Amino acid sequence: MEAVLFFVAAIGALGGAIGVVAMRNPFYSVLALIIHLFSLAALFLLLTAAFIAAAQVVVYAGAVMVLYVFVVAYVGGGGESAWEPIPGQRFLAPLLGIALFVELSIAVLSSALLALETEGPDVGSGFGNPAAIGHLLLEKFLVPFEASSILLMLAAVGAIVLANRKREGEAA
Amino acid sequence: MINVLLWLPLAVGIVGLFLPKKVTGWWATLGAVATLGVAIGMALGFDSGSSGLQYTVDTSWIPGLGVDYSLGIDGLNLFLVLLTTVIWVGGIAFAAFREQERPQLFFFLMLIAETATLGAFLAQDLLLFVLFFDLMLVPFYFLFGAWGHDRSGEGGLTAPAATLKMFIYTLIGSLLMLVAAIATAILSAKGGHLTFSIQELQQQGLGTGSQRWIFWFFAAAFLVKMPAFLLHGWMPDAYRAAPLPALAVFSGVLAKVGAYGFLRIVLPLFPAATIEFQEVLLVIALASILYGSVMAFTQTNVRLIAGYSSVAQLGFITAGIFALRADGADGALLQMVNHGLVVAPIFVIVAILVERTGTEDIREMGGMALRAPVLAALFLIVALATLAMPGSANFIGEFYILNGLFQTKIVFAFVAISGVAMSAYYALRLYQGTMHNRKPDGVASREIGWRDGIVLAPLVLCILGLALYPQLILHRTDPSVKQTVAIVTGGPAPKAQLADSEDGWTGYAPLASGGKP
Amino acid sequence: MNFNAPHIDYAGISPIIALTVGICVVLLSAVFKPTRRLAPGLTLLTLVATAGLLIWQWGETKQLVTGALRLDDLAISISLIAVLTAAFAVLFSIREPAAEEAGSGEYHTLLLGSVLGMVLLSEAYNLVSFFVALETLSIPLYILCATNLRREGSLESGLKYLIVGSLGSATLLYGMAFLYGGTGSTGFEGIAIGIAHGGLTGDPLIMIGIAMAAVGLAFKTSIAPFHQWTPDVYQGAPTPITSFMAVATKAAAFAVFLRFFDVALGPEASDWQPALAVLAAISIVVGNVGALGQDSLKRLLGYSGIAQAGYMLGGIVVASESGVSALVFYLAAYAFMNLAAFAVIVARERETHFGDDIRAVRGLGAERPWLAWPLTIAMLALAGLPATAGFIGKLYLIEALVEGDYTWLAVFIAIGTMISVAYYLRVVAAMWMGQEQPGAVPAIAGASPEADPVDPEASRRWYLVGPAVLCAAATVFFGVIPQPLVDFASHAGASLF
Amino acid sequence: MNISWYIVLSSLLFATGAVGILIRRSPMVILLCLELMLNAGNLALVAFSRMVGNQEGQVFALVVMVVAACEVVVGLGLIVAIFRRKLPLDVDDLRTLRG
Amino acid sequence: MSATAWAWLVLLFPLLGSITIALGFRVLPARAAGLIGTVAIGAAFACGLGVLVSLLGEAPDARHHASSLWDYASAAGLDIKLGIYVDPLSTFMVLIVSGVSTLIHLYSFGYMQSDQGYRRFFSYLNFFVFSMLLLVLAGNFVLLIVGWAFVGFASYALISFWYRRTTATRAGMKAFVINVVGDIGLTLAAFLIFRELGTFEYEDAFAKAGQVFHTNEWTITAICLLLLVGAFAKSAQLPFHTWLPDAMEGPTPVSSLIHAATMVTAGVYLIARTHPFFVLAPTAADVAAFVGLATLLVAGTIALVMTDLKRAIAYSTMSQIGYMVVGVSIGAYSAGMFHLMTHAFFKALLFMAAGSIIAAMANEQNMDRMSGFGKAMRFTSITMLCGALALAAFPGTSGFFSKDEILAYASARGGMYLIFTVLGYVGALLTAVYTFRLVFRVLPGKPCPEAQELIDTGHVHHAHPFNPATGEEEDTDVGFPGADHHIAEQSAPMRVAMGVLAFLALFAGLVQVPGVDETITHFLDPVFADSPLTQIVPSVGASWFGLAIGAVISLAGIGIAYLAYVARPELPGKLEARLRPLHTFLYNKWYFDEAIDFLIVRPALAIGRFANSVFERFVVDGVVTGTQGTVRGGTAFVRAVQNGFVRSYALLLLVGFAGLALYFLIQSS
Repeated sequence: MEAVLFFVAAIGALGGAIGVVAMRNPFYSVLALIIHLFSLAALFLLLTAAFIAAAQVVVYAGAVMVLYVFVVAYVGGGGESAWEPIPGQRFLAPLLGIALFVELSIAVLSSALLALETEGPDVGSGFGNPAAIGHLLLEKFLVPFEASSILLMLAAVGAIVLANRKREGEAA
Repeated sequence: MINVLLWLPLAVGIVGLFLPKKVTGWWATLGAVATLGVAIGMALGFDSGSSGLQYTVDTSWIPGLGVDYSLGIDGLNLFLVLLTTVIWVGGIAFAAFREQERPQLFFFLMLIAETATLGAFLAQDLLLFVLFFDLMLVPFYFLFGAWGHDRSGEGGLTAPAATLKMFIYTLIGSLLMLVAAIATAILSAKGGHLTFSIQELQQQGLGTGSQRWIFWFFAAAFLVKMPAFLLHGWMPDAYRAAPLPALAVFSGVLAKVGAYGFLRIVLPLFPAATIEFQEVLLVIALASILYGSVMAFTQTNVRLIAGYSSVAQLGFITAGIFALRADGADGALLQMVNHGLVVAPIFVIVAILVERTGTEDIREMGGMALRAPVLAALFLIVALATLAMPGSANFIGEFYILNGLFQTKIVFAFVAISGVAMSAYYALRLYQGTMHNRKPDGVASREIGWRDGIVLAPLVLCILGLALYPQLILHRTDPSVKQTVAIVTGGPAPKAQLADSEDGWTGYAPLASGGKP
Repeated sequence: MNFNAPHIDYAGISPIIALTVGICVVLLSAVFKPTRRLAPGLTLLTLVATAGLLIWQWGETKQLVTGALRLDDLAISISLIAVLTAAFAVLFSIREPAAEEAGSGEYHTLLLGSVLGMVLLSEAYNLVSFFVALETLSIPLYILCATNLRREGSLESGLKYLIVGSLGSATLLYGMAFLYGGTGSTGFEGIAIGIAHGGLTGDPLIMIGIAMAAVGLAFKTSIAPFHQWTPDVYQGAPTPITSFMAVATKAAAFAVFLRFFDVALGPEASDWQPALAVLAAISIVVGNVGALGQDSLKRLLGYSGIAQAGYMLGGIVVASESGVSALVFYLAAYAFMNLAAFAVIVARERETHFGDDIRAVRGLGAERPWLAWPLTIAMLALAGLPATAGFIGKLYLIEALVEGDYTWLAVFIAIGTMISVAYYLRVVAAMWMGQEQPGAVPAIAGASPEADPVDPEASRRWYLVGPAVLCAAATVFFGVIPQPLVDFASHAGASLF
Repeated sequence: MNISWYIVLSSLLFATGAVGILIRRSPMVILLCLELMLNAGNLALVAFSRMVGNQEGQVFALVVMVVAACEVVVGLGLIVAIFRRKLPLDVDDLRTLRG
Repeated sequence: MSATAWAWLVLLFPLLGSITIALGFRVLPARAAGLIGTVAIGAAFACGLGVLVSLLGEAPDARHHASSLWDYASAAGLDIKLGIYVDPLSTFMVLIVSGVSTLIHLYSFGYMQSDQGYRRFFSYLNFFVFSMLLLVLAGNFVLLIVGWAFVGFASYALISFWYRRTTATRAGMKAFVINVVGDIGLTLAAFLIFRELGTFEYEDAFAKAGQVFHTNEWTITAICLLLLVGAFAKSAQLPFHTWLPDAMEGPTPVSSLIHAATMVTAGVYLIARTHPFFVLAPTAADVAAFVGLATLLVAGTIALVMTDLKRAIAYSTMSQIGYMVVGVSIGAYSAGMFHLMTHAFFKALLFMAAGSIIAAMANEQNMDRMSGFGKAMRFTSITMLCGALALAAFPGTSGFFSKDEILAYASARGGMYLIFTVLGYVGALLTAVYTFRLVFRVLPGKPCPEAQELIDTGHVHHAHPFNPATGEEEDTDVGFPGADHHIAEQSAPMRVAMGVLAFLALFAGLVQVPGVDETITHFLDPVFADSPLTQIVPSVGASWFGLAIGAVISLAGIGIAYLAYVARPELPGKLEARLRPLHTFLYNKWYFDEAIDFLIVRPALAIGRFANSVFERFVVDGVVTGTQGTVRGGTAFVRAVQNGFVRSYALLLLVGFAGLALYFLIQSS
């Protein structure tokens, strides 16, 4: 049962990812990413990370993707020409991708870490539920938590700076 | 006292920056003379008997890195310090008598250069030495580059380009030397107390294995500075570009720092390697002698004749040092002073000649002697000293060098001495070509004015004085030199009066192998 | 379920608090028109306060907020460098078109944000805060690079930096994931213990994690072959930001580089040392070789920065206390040299119509000695010539390297320096010797030569000449009397282990 | 399912994202690919956190989401700015800085 | 006053003279300069006599003193003092040198009167005398080398006295360089001596030599051969002689003083001085003797065909020195020194006469254009005749006794040394012939135009000044040979000098007549007493027999000359035509110059040019350009990779990552 779910989700995630890369039109890429994100959320659930899965769906597939859609709509998602200006890029990129994948997999599979071959220890029901995460966030990871809030604010400021209409940014 | 000697020029230079154009020259000259005065004062107070350091200053500078600010004078550097101060007075005075553009800066740089050079001679801390050794170069980069002759017109390099070449060339050596110096300290500290003090390092000793490569790093720095054969690539361009007053001090003194480095650092710190590579260095020295001489008598540019002759002379000096005998080293030291005393006036005279002939090509000069007998006479004396005319101190220098070489490596001596014959040829060629033969049209044969006179005369007087009494130097260098050489050859540090003892002449033949472990 | 708040050492995090407050204040000041002009002042105030608090904490060594951060002299020294640089950057930004473009308030907010990121990064002691801090540092910079919206180069540099930078951090993150997976801990010490006691030394999982972490950090410190963003971004970004990036980013990144590799990955040292050494050598070569014949001064400094990073990496390679000290010393010296240089570049950029092209400084020696001397000193110091802090820095590094049995890398540094002289002195020659052959006008937005002089008076502005002279003086001072700085650095080094 | 499956999957996703960055030229898509890579990281984190049985990895993943969001925001902001400047939305056409 | 004190004074006066004249070149009136110079040397001669007197006041075997002023260069075991050594030999030389010099100064006082650079001339000349005296008085080898080089320099300065003549400067350079070669020989010898004996002092060295070396050991032989290099270079013996003829570019007084009377005999002095070494190295001694013999003959043959008056005399000088070298090397020390003395007299005289004539010919030195000066210049021709007779060893003249004494000794020593006797007489014949060839060419016959002008007007002929060697016009600023120099007839000082010398040339021989009075032998005996060779003494009878043969030969020679150049003047032409190749061979001086030029000069210059054009550019600069090239290449590459495509940056980044990962995977156990 679980295996089935895993494979379905995995295929979804992978398909989504490939879709993102392959789609000529940015708009479709965004949609592909959304699929990817949802299947990823499923995987998170399988890994008993309920809260993360939820956040994934809400924050990502929700907010962020909406933002994407808006921007794509704003700048108009014209597909890009197939012409490749950088010699060898087309050829090297996939090779490199494969190389990376192989290296990473080797690292994982040849690792002496036995736990990798398990499904992980049985964890209590509370594992990964909002309360647990919340505890960690407000105790152990207070600083990163605060920092990321500031980071969000800075990003917002940045967005304002960059996309601000009032200055003659567009006059040029 | 020694601090005054070292920093006075710099101080004067900084003050000079803020003086009006007119007076800076004189102010600088004054400063140089004052420095000379200090130096002479110290020379008078110098205890000629002892072989140890005198006037020592030793305070910790960067304790964190084990670097000390330690200076001192002994037989090895006493006269080089004097030489430096003398030559600088000459060079600065000569420049002061002429119009310079941006004079404040010019003299400021000249004086920095003096401080740096003195520092290199006085430093008793390995790293301090390296520091000053590198620092010496910087002012000359500006002097040559900014006040030099742009030869891009006649298909040569621009002054900055030529100078850059020199700079990088010499930097190769000195950077490797920096690494080597640090390696020396760390390796010989063996995890213990890290110090760069030359004396202590000498006590600690260094493994033969590491001595090998460190030796070459230092040798590279010094040989480039001299310059020695195959490493002299920077010399022709730089010499052509350089402004003559600066060039006079440059080739008069800076080249010696390299040779001095061998005596001060390489021999005491890397005795085993020194013995191991003695022949190699001698071969380089001989190559420099022969090559320099041959080049010198085919050159037509008067600067380069002098330049290549220096290559040959430094070859002699190196040979003397690496004879690894007290007499050879004594001669080398004496010869450093002599060469400084002759080559500086030569460049001054060249400057004067160029003013009169408007060319640097010896073929377009000549016939100057008739209307300028004094100039001719001075030049003649200098030329004869250059070719080590017996009766000059240079002769004694070369005599000692070659004797040292002869007693250890007779074959090398025979080859080296052929350089003497060649030097006779190119020195006379330089003299005759400018002073004798027909006077080409357009050459203004004019007597030198009192200005140049008072620049040249003292230098020539020094030459004559030493010619009469070279003992003045030998007597004071001998104890320190003996000690240094003894370190290498493993002989006991000999007594000062060994000269008189019956069998003193047998000297100290280098041990077949080993030296210090 | 009870919530027990973590113990917070407010003294320890006071600098961070100060910065945060500052950010808010400056941001608010941007809201109301009358207070807008105050932004630079407020920023400086914040920075001064931060610096003060940092100095107050000097000598402390403690973990903050349940081990998320570690306050020690290394962190403080690096933070000080960052704050100092930021302060100068603020001065350079006065009358900077980019700042007006972006709005002074926002501009300075972002600057402070980046500083905050740096302070956090230099203190980061677990993976999460490490990652967040890194992003807090980078994201504002992405924006700041692009702030000069008028210039295409600025936007381009921003985008390039964003893309490549995110790629770098993604890689880093992935590496962190592996390390976390291998050791089951996010704390640096936890990782170290996990590796050492989990019998994982040399385990592929860990190794690949290290590789990815190395890539991410090497990217931030612009080590070849992860350097390529550097020249472009340096050239494209507004010059004050370039100066800030060139120094502060490097400092902070190196701080965490040190901490992460020497503490968390300490057990694996013998494995990553050679790799990093090779990287260092490559960057030394690439940086110096690439800088030759560059006409854009900013670009030239970018490449030289790559080479310098190579030198500094040596301090990590040896994984020893003296290495850390040497690195910190060099960073401090590097800050002075670069700031002096950039001050002059900013001034000339605004005064002449050559932008940052080398022709902008030709003949400077004669007409503007007060700018020429600092630039000259900066160049000589970068070339590592004696009587400057640069020389002592190199000396310190080489000493550490030789001690750590990496003499060959020391020789590499020597050779690199030799090459570097060629381009550093080219600038000097342009200033004093005026023989510089006019290069082709670089038709690049980074130094758009047709850009009109913004401020003909720039060469007399106190906020440009002052820093230039100050930094040059410091460079010389610490070249002649280095001991204070050496102590500073050795404290930092001692505090890490 | 063994954890290693998840990790291998995540590395596959990581590689895909990398390839995407290398071959796509629209800045938006490149941003998406960055998202892919970060998500791959997240998957790895969560998987590992399951494996080692502590939730730090999950928290980390949460933070990463935030960061990713920030990058997206900034990236999109840049894209808009570029668009406003009437510059082509193609990273290959932004190469005035080189050499 | 002690002998050494006198000796120091001997050195002092010329030096003072030289310096005074040099420094006062602006203030001193010309005459004063000449006066000072002459007086200074006169004083030196007086002090020389002082030395002699105080020596004679002592027991013969106590007649040697060393004295030193200060440590010249004593360090590291070398002990070099500024010291002199006085003994009969050095005294003898001092007397000859200072005596002849005085006369020649007197001569120059008149001769050079109207020359530019009159003061310079006397300053140089005084300096030369000082150097020569230093050479003979030196107490150790280092100082000897110093004197050796000083005379070399003085001769250089005086040869290229008219320094705007390229020929003069070139000749000077040649002389100097060859002399330096000689110095080098001496220096090496000194090193070897120091190495073996540990001292540079004469006395110690000679004392130790006996104990340290056994006969013909290679070291001592080497020492002697190296000494000989020095001696030959200075004394113009084969193959180092080529500079001497060219040296005639100098003013005639110079030729007569340096290149006839004094400097060139230094080699002879050296051999005599170091005879203890040569005694230990008979081989080397024989080498010396044979070289001397060869020189004697070669030079004699060349002198037969030279048409240049001064050069002809120069070659005869070479051959006469050959005799001396033979003498001192085979053991006839006092005979050799005796010949040195007499030769100094008559050869100086001959040059003076020649100078006078050349002045009359207005710088024309070609004998073929001279004739009839017998009538034109009575005094000159008489003195010249005296000199010629002495040179040709006419019975009773000084040359007659001195030359034959050497040959007599040779025959007395017997064995292979008879060769020297025989060939020596052959040389004597040659000598007589070429000497009187000169005489008969110049003096008798119908006066040539210049001579005629002199007879008619009493004024010296003035020609348009040009350099006969190159044909280029003289640069009259500095002066040139015969530039209205004076002739004996018109200048009292010259007449005095020549008169005295003529007298000496004729009668100086009488101080050393075999069996009658052997003053010189007796005086020098203490010096050479230690040499076994002095035991060989030709019997009085044998000596007189030798003298008889000598007389016959010399008369015969003169006869031949008379026959060829007066009785049947066409004869030489015929001979020349008959023996064309031989003549050209001799006329080109046996092609020595060409050989040296080909073997040494050209190669050296060729190497220089190669080094300059090829090596310097391609090797030395090649290193630079090569590295520059690689660096430039690197720059090009880096900047090519930096292509501005963000995606290729990403690519490189990931490639780097892949590489790094690969490394770590390999590392991982």
